[in-house]
Amino acid sequence: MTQSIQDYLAQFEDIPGTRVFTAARARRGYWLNQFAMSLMKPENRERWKADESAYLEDWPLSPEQKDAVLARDYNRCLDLGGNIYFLAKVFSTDGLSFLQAVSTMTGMSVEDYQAMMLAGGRSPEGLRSIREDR
Amino acid sequence: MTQSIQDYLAQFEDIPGTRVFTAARARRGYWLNQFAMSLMKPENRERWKADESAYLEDWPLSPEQKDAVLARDYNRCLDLGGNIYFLAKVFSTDGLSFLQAVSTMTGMSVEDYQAMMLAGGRSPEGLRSIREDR
Amino acid sequence: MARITAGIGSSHIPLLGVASDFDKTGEDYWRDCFAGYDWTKGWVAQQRPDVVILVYNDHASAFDMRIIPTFAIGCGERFRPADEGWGPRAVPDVIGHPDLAWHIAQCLVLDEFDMTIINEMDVDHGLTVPLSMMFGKPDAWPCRIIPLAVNVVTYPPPTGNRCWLLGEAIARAVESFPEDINVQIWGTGGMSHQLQGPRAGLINKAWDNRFLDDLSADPQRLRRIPHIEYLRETGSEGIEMVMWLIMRGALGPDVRQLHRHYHVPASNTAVGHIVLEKLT
Amino acid sequence: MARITAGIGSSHIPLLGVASDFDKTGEDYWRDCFAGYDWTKGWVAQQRPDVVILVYNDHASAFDMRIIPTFAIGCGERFRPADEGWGPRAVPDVIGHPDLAWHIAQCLVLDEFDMTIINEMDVDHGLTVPLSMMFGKPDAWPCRIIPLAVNVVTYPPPTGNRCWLLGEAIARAVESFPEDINVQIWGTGGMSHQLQGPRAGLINKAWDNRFLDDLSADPQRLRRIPHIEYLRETGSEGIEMVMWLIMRGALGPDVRQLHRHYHVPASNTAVGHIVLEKLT
Ligand SMILES: [Fe+3]
Ligand SMILES: [Fe+3]
Repeated sequence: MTQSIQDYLAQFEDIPGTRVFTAARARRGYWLNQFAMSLMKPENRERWKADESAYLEDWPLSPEQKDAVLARDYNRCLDLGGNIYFLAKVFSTDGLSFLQAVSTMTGMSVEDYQAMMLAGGRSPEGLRSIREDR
Repeated sequence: MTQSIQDYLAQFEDIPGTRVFTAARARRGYWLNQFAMSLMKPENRERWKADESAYLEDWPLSPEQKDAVLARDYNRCLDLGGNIYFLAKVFSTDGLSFLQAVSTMTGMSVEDYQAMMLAGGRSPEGLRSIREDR
Repeated sequence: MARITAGIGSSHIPLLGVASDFDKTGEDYWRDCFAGYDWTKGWVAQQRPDVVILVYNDHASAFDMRIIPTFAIGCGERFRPADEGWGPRAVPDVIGHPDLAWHIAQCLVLDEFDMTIINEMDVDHGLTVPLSMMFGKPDAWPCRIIPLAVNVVTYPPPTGNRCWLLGEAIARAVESFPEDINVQIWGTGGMSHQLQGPRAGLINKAWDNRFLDDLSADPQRLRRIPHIEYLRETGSEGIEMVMWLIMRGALGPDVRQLHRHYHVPASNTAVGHIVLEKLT
Repeated sequence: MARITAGIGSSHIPLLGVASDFDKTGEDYWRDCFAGYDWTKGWVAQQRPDVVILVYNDHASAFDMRIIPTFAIGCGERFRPADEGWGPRAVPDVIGHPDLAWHIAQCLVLDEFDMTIINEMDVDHGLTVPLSMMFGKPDAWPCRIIPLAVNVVTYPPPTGNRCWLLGEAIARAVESFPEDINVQIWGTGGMSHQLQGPRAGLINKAWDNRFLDDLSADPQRLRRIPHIEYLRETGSEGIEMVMWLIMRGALGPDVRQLHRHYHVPASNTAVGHIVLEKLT
């Protein structure tokens, strides 16, 4: 191993607007992600749609995690250890596409976000490194 | 890889009285082993004890595999792809110890087998290689 | 003797599967994107591979947080499309090739790769979308498929170098399989995309195209790209491109690019694909 | 800085657990076998390791044929004793050390070991019997335990060399963990035994004792023992001894043997254990 794990992980905090799914996040979000995964089963999706709060009672999520899920605040979910591929089970159950759900994290309207993508997407310029401002 | 997988696997057939749990055996015995594994659950053990043949109907075992299990013919189970750690669920459910179950494969009475173990076990002399007779 | 004859790198964006399944590929949004695969569809149909080793990642479908294998090889007879939250895709089941898969798995462990062997799992869009892109909508997929699932979700994923070495080892394993069959290896995922946070929607055409260039021009450079570069330059989900290096490592030192296509966007993502012929 | 200070190699025979659980250790059959562990019990109690990395194999308990990981590291908070067909052992739950376990897991993947990360699993006699032998019957195990499960059931298991290299990588990972804790590593399984077929009951005292000798005298020889030699010389289940090489690899080039014990039989098996101090 040429690089220490500490150095390896520290780099990830230098990327603007990005939460890398590290062990620390995976541990924090364990039950948040496992809850989301449960929505892969049709019968669970029905129970979830019928009463979201009641459904969440079966899962040891923190109050902040529960609030973030109920509010569909995906940036907050990520901060609390959620991973987008797990959270996708929540927004898919809502009938949202990846594009629709992802746009909610950008502060842009879905139309503006869609237009940005059609125009070639978001440039990496200035979004590579916080420290180096590039 | 310094050795071909073919040479690696061929060696195993040269050991007297031994079935190495190779991929070929693992594939042949897949459902035999999965059936045995199901006996790790107490409720399944009860159903199995109540009617062994009925229990086996739920599992896609070959007729030979079913017969071998019902007869507790462990050598035959091994020939048909069983692995001893999976089959252990069967003999443990019967209340047999590893020593009791294993002795049934040797052609010795459990007393003679136990006595052999107390006397230091079976010597490897002559049991290392069929081809080299050593 | 089995031989790996060619490799494909391709995006595996879920919405491409939706467009295919619901016959939207003629719509304005999709026309260019799907047209770029026409050449490849024709080529694959003519090549008639017997087996495709399909390198992909599971997106929280077969594996949840309880178990995270770095490299998992599917040795089962059949794999069903996963229900990813909106019901399983209406595509054929994936028929495996247990003889070759177990052969490869055994060789890889002897070769000191710490494989996880999988006999039963469902396969998600990471695996089924490339099949749709290359084969269209047949009643059954025209060849056997060996799923090779790589963890690129929970950090760290395997290094690019490790992926490359795994590819080399897979090639050795295939070459030692006694049947005379034509094997392709596909690496999937990418290209640049980020599906999270304020930086979502990031696309880096220049970086992606240099990556496509160097699959034939300078593959040794690709092998040494650190994870942080994928993250900074191609978005948080661009890391999936490490899986292309398993494909590239399996093709040996020299390849010829037969076809290449790059299109932005599909959903949040840059679609890219490349067809590489192995030169002996 | 965390440090690995010592290693133990030990059999993990299920019947030893039964003898402990049902207080049979004073019976004639068991007296010498358990007495051999008395020194080690005292030594471990005085060493007070904070964490034990416990290398063992699952015997069709947590893993069935659906999924077979070569190297799986337990990163969870807690692991319960498995029901192996006669109810779970009445021993304490195993309390993990997720901070250190995840640290090691991350380091190992960066170091190009293809680990499977496990967050939830039950642990069988392979893990709980060594705890009983070293710690007796406390209300709670006196330290944290990181389970490291190795496939030695479905062939091929990892090579001895790969096990050794994993041990070396674990040592590097532990040394880079910032807390000042005392870590031991235990390798378990063996010694000679065969649990199947007409050759069942095979015991090879000479081979086992040479193996014990060479853990300090010539460990490089052990690293190169091929699987076929374990099978021919020590019975089909003697292959478990490859797991001792992970322990030995983690201790570095020089060790001092502090204690050693060998007894035949326990059930079908030769019981052996050894305590090795790491010399810097
Ligand atoms: Fe993907
Ligand atoms: Fe064991």
